[in-house]
Amino acid sequence: MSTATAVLPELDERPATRVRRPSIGWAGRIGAALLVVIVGVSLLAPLLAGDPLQQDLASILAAPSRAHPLGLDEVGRDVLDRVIWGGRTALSISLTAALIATVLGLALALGSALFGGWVDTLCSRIADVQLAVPTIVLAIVVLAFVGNSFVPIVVVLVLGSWVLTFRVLRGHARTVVEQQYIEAAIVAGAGRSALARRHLLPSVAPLFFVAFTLSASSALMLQASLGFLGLGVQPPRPDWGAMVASGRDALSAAWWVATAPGVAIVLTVLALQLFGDGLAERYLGGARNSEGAR
Amino acid sequence: MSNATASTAPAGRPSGQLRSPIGVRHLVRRLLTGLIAVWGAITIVFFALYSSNNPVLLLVPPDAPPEETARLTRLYGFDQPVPVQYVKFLGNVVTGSFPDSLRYGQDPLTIALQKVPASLLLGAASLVLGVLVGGLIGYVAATARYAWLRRVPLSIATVADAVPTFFVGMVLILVFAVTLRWVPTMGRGAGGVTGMILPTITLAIAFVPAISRVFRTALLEALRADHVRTAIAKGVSRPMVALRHVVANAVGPTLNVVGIQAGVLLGGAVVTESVFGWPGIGQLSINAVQNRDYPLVIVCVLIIAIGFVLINLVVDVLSVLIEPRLRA
Amino acid sequence: MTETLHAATAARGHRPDLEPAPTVLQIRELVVGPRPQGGGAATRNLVDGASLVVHRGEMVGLVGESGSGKTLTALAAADLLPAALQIRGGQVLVDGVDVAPLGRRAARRHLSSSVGIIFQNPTSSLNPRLRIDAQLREALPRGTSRQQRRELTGDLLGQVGVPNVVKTLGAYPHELSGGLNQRVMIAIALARRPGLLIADEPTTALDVSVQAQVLDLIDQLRADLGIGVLLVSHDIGVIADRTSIVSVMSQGRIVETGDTAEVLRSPRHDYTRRLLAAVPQRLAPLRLRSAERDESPVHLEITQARRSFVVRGPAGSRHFTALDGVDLTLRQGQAIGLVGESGSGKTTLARAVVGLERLDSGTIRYQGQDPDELDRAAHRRWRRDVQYVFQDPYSSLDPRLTVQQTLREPLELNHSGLARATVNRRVEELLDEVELPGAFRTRFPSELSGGQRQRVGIARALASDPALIVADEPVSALDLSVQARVLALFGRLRQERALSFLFISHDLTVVRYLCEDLVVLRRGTVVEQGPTETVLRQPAHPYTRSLVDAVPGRALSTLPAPTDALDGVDPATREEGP
Amino acid sequence: GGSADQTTSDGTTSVSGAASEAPTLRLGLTRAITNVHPHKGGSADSQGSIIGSIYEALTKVTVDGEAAPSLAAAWEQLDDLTWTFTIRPDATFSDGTPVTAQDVAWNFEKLLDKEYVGTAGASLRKFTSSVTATSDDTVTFSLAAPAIDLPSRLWNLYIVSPAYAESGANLDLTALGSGPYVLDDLDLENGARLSANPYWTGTRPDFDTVDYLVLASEAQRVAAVQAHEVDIVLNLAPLSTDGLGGDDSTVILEQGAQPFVLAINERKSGSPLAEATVRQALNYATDKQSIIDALLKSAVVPLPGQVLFEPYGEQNPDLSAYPYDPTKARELLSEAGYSDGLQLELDVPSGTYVAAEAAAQAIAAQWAEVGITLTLTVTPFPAWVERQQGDDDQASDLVYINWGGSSPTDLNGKLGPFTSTHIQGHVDAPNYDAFYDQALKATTWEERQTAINEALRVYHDEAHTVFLYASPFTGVVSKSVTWEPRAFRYLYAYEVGRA
Ligand SMILES: Nc1ncnc2c1ncn2[C@@H]1O[C@H](COP(=O)(O)OP(=O)(O)OP(=O)(O)O)[C@@H](O)[C@H]1O
Ligand SMILES: Nc1ncnc2c1ncn2[C@@H]1O[C@H](COP(=O)(O)OP(=O)(O)OP(=O)(O)O)[C@@H](O)[C@H]1O
Ligand SMILES: [Mg+2]
Ligand SMILES: [Mg+2]
Repeated sequence: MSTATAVLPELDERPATRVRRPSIGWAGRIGAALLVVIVGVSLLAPLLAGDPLQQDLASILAAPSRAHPLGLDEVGRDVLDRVIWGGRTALSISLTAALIATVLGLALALGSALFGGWVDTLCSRIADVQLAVPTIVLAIVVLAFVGNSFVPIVVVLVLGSWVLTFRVLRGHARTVVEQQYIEAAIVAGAGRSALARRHLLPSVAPLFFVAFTLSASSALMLQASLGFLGLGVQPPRPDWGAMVASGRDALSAAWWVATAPGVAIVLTVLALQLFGDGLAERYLGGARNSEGAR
Repeated sequence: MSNATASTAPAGRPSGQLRSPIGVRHLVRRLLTGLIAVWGAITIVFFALYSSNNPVLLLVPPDAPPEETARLTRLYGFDQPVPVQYVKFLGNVVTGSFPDSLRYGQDPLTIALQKVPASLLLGAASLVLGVLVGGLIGYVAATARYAWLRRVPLSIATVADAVPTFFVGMVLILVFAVTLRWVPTMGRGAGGVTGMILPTITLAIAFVPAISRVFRTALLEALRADHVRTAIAKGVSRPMVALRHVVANAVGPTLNVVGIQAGVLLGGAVVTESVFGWPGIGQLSINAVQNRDYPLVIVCVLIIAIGFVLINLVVDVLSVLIEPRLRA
Repeated sequence: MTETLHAATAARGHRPDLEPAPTVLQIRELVVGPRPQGGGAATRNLVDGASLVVHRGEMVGLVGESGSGKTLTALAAADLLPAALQIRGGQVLVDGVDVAPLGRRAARRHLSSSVGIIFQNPTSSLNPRLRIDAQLREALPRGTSRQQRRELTGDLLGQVGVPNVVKTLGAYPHELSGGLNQRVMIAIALARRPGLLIADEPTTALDVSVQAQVLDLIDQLRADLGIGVLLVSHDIGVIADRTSIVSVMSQGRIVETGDTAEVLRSPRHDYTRRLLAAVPQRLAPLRLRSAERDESPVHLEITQARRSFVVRGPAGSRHFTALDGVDLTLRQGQAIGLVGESGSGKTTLARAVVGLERLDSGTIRYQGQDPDELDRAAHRRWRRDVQYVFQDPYSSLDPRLTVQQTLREPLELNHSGLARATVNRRVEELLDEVELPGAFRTRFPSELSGGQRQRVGIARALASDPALIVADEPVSALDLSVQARVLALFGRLRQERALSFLFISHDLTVVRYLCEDLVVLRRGTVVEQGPTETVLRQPAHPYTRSLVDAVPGRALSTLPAPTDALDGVDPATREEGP
Repeated sequence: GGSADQTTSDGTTSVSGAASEAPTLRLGLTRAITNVHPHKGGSADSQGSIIGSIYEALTKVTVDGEAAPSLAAAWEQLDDLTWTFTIRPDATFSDGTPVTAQDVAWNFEKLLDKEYVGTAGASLRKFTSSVTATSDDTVTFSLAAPAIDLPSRLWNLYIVSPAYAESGANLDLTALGSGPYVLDDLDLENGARLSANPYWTGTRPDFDTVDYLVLASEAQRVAAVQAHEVDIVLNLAPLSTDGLGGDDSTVILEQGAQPFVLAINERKSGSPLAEATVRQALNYATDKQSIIDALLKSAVVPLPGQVLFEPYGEQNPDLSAYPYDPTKARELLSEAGYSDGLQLELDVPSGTYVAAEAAAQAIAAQWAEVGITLTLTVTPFPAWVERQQGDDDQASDLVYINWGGSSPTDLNGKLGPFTSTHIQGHVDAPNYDAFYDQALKATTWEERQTAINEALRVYHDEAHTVFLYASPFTGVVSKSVTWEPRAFRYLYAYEVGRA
């Protein structure tokens, strides 16, 4: 046995170690914690908060007190109760919309990546169309003319946020499709469905959650804006955007009425964004940081 | 690969001479996809509008007899089948001749176009402000020597990203117009230039976060690029390295995002303009929707969509201008 | 033989008989490590006490495996370490001046006028946004007048042998070839008339023929201008051909330094010996079936294969012909090596053979049949029979699948009736066949080294029990030593299984080892084919000749060949999992 | 000249501090301007105020609600069906041409034309046969039905220069009238700029230039007042006025001229609201007073069981408000077979009426106590109009609305909307319709009042609407100007003086 053969194995490269993914970071953790609190409080609203419709016309716009930590609104309802219940409205609408939007975006992205050609062109054109009209404009038009109840609002939010998922997932799915391991799988005998099942879906799954969180945050923001413009859910059902709008009239006399729901919007959107950014950092090295780069 | 490109490199010309920066065919292709987007946009709006009621009811005076409604419906063509109306409508779009605005009683295009300069002014001002502030934050976040300086401004921008435009506008008005009385509450009237300040800031805040994030990432990428090392090795001075080799190379990706943010800009303009009563196309479109002024709504959406397409076209051309690699 | 070597080294500037020329670079006990981050404990040093001297007019080689710290040493010498790293100890003297105490600005000024540096990837080392002219001007010494600058840039390009100076000045880097860009980089490095040129793998990213030209240029500049050159390379052939002194680096240390010829002839350090053993130039060719070659049935027949691509750019699209009427016949059990410069269409052809690429015209018949015309069952059989091994062991494995999931895929897809236990047994067998321990089953690609990944790739190709393996540069992404082991694996597979091979490589020495026949491709057409030895000894086509001439390591072939370098690679000595 | 008498400042807008020499008067409008067409009517809160400042009608309505001379210096009723109006001799359009009787007749000819775009003539057509110029300065009205209050029915039929109108000018956006101001600049979304009419022969208004600013949301109005960006703004929510006023401005918080009701859709198929008992129950279930006290700062009174009330209307003294009596309401509901409760829908036009959304939510809460579930739909005014003007089944069950005349004697405006034939109404009140018609065509004031009383009684007894309260009349007036508040909310620039 020659010297060469004896030493070869040792040379065979550095020790391989399990590569650790970066964590979601402290900001991501803050977002996650905040989100848990917000979702938890919303879920437990019936236990934590009183009746959000209970009026006390005798003491409208009362300042924050021990009994009403965030004061009373313009018809004497407890602002804290309404903010808590408003969380249910906001989350149920925006999470539903985000879920539908992300699933839709995922389906179209996978279709685009797998079939390419005209399927891809068609989907991308539709996305272009969506981008060319700012969602808020589209939403205003549709809601003003079709009416604003749960379903149209969700539809509008879906229209407004599927493109985000589509673009991110399509970009990612296309790079995956261009990876050699996809070709390797083809050579190994995989058809389209096997490719999607075995390689594409697992690889876009983490991104799906990133897109979901970020879609939820944009849906929530949009939903709040619609509520503010009077195109959200109907009163007296508590809605953060609408609460800000009605509180705005009495802003200088009773700042808490508009501020409390406003802060709730900011915190929730922020929580979703931080969490989403954290996930993105972990799985993508920052999806939003390169938004539009592709 | 590199050999292949080398063989197709343009024939020798002295440096400094102008080359056509972007192919006409490329421009035309972009324009065509843009037109498709515009067509899709107005089609959506058309069907949203026509799936609802008969807008003529608005024009009918309260004590008018039912025949009046029928007469006006015929007059405005709302009695025809939707496909016919749609074809007619597309014809209108192509020829630029729309039915009169229900509210203004005149060509909606003229009315909407009158509002464009105000919107452009606001948009341009906030774009400049947003790009400057966003760029500064991104730059600091990527390069500052102190960790707090790298983090704090970017964190503020991140939080600002979570604040809805209407809330920003509301708080700014309360603080700076009502309480401090530094600037007017409204975007026009006695305010003059000062009236622009709050809407400009509000709108700028809507996209500062995105710009700063992307600029930061692009800068970090540019900083890592091999050619920066070359420049340092050459003995180029620090400021020149930063400017010519780092910042200049980070502008391209950022510009792309500005294009995508155009949608945010236009959408934010709608909210901002109506919060501040800024006499632009955004305010006009909301009012047109609220007044159910169908022709005007369509024209507003058309103009906004075209604006988006044009902004992206400009971004496209600019990218090619500053990014020689994109030239063939 | 020794004489010739000495003559060669003398010509390269080493003058043992004269007073030593002044040193331009002196590295003493250099230690480089990560910058401490927020008070964290000191981490592993990446360069750990390296010493090195470069004299004026001398070319010094720095060789070593990937990750051994060559680049960091070179960067440290020019004070260009990445921000995360710092010099932790030792001294760097450039032109006799210790730069450390100078202070940032003064050090920069000193270094920029006394050190020129060029890097591995010339195109990315140039600013994509600036014309060559602007980038050259920046490199000129401060205080050069406008007029002078205009002249000097042209002169510099002329000096580095750029053919069309005016055109090049006005071009952007992406419009130039890699070779041309590397010349520009050299011009930039020379702009301040430095005494030292650091060249970090200056030719690795370039085509073989271009490689030789660039190295010739550096050598010539060294001789003409009398500058000292530190040439970093992992290519022993390049080092042997070009340098007079060589330092061998391993795991952050310089393990051996000396006269190049001396070191190559009688390596003292273990590591150097191993390095030399893996050099493909020194592998004896496999000779398997030359005798009965012509009688075997035709396995694969390619006739008049044509393929062109539409290349889209902002300025419009144009056609690029990648395959321009290729004919090729592969017989059962034959191994054909496919060589050619970059872009000649090798990969396109290989992909067409396995059905990943469509032809515009022409046919590819496998066992006399066009796969496109097969019925379902036959198509499946074809799919199983023809397998592919990819160049890049990193991107050809799904990072989310473990080794066994990857290997199961073809088994499950192609033999859908297989019992789970059978599948698992087959996976074990496959791992065994490619000399990987069974414990690797549960590893993810990220936990494997490049060579190990490539083995998984080969095992995957073997899983369907193929008859033809198309391998596209399967070893070019690997380190020399790893490359040798994977080549040995291929050799063994050829011996043990009746496999036909279409083996693509830009490295003639690799092909020479594995394939008895050679096809030379150029711009999509076959310019020459025949038995490997014949083609390499007496290339008929000038293009083939230029390819053969450009292969570095001529000096190595004069060394005594360790004929049995790979014959006895023993599966038992394979690495163990942690 | 009718408009010559400048109102003097009363206690509410007394002088305080140095008079502002600001050249421009800034008046806030509450709604975006629809158009400035002289023949399309117009809300007091937007273009109505502008049009009235740049055009003249034959008559005008004084702050006290009397019809007064404007373009017509005098008028005379020749018989039940014939009236003559004499044009003011010095009346001049703002381009310098005199206003002639022919010009006036041309305007009325247009208004009486069924095909004409100007819709303000619709009610005129019901009782007018023709209007002709009988001399250079008189026009003669030939009526189809008696109209004893004809002068007060003409106050908002403005006279535009025929030459200008026929020159192809877009009267929606431009104007040429004979009023004290001319229109310089118009932005329907944001406001208008007016300047003094150089040919105006009446008393010169105090301000040469006037900015009408559209402040379409409560928040905008409040902020504009706080930032001193307007001299007068009306229609603030009573609660918002809390922090306002003080050294430099005066708050108006009074009872307005129009009634708030919940209009009932009685004609929806299968609607429980077809039954009078149910409608009465709704009236009993509504605690008007507590809403007034909480949301309207006690500035108004509950409607006295009718849609007219003193001092702005011919109130029927025999009627009084439905008391708040939830027990009675529940009894009536179970009597009608709805003891298990009732689902109803209430449309609230958004951003239109002060405190409307809050009040609607309060009512929803009150009705919930008698078992009525009230679903609110808040929509922009035009969307609401569209729905309301649709057919019976599509319109909402109930609508929060402020229907009322624009002047004290405007019977058509005050009672018309409550008839069964009104395009926005969906009641089934034939008895009321008949009495209303009698009142319109009455030839004597007594006859007219009797008919009105009967109509109001029927409406009350059959509970054709949910009577709420009088509308609040609110605003803030800067102390640098003088203005005598008009409960009908018209904000004519020429009525504002410098303090
Ligand atoms: N910026 C950095 N931060 C941390 N570690 C680094 C950095 N750059 C390089 N290293 C590590 O330092 C070691 C030496 O790297 P170096 O680039 O000098 O190797 P090399 O000998 O040039 O290898 P190759 O032949 O692959 O270029 C490697 O293990 C590498 O991972
Ligand atoms: N999908 C494609 N689209 C456009 N051009 C392509 C495509 N695939 C290959 N080409 C071009 O065809 C030519 C031949 O490519 P190919 O990859 O076959 O070359 P190669 O001989 O394998 O080169 P290398 O040694 O660099 O791998 C190249 O110029 C390449 O740019
Ligand atoms: Mg290296
Ligand atoms: Mg290749």
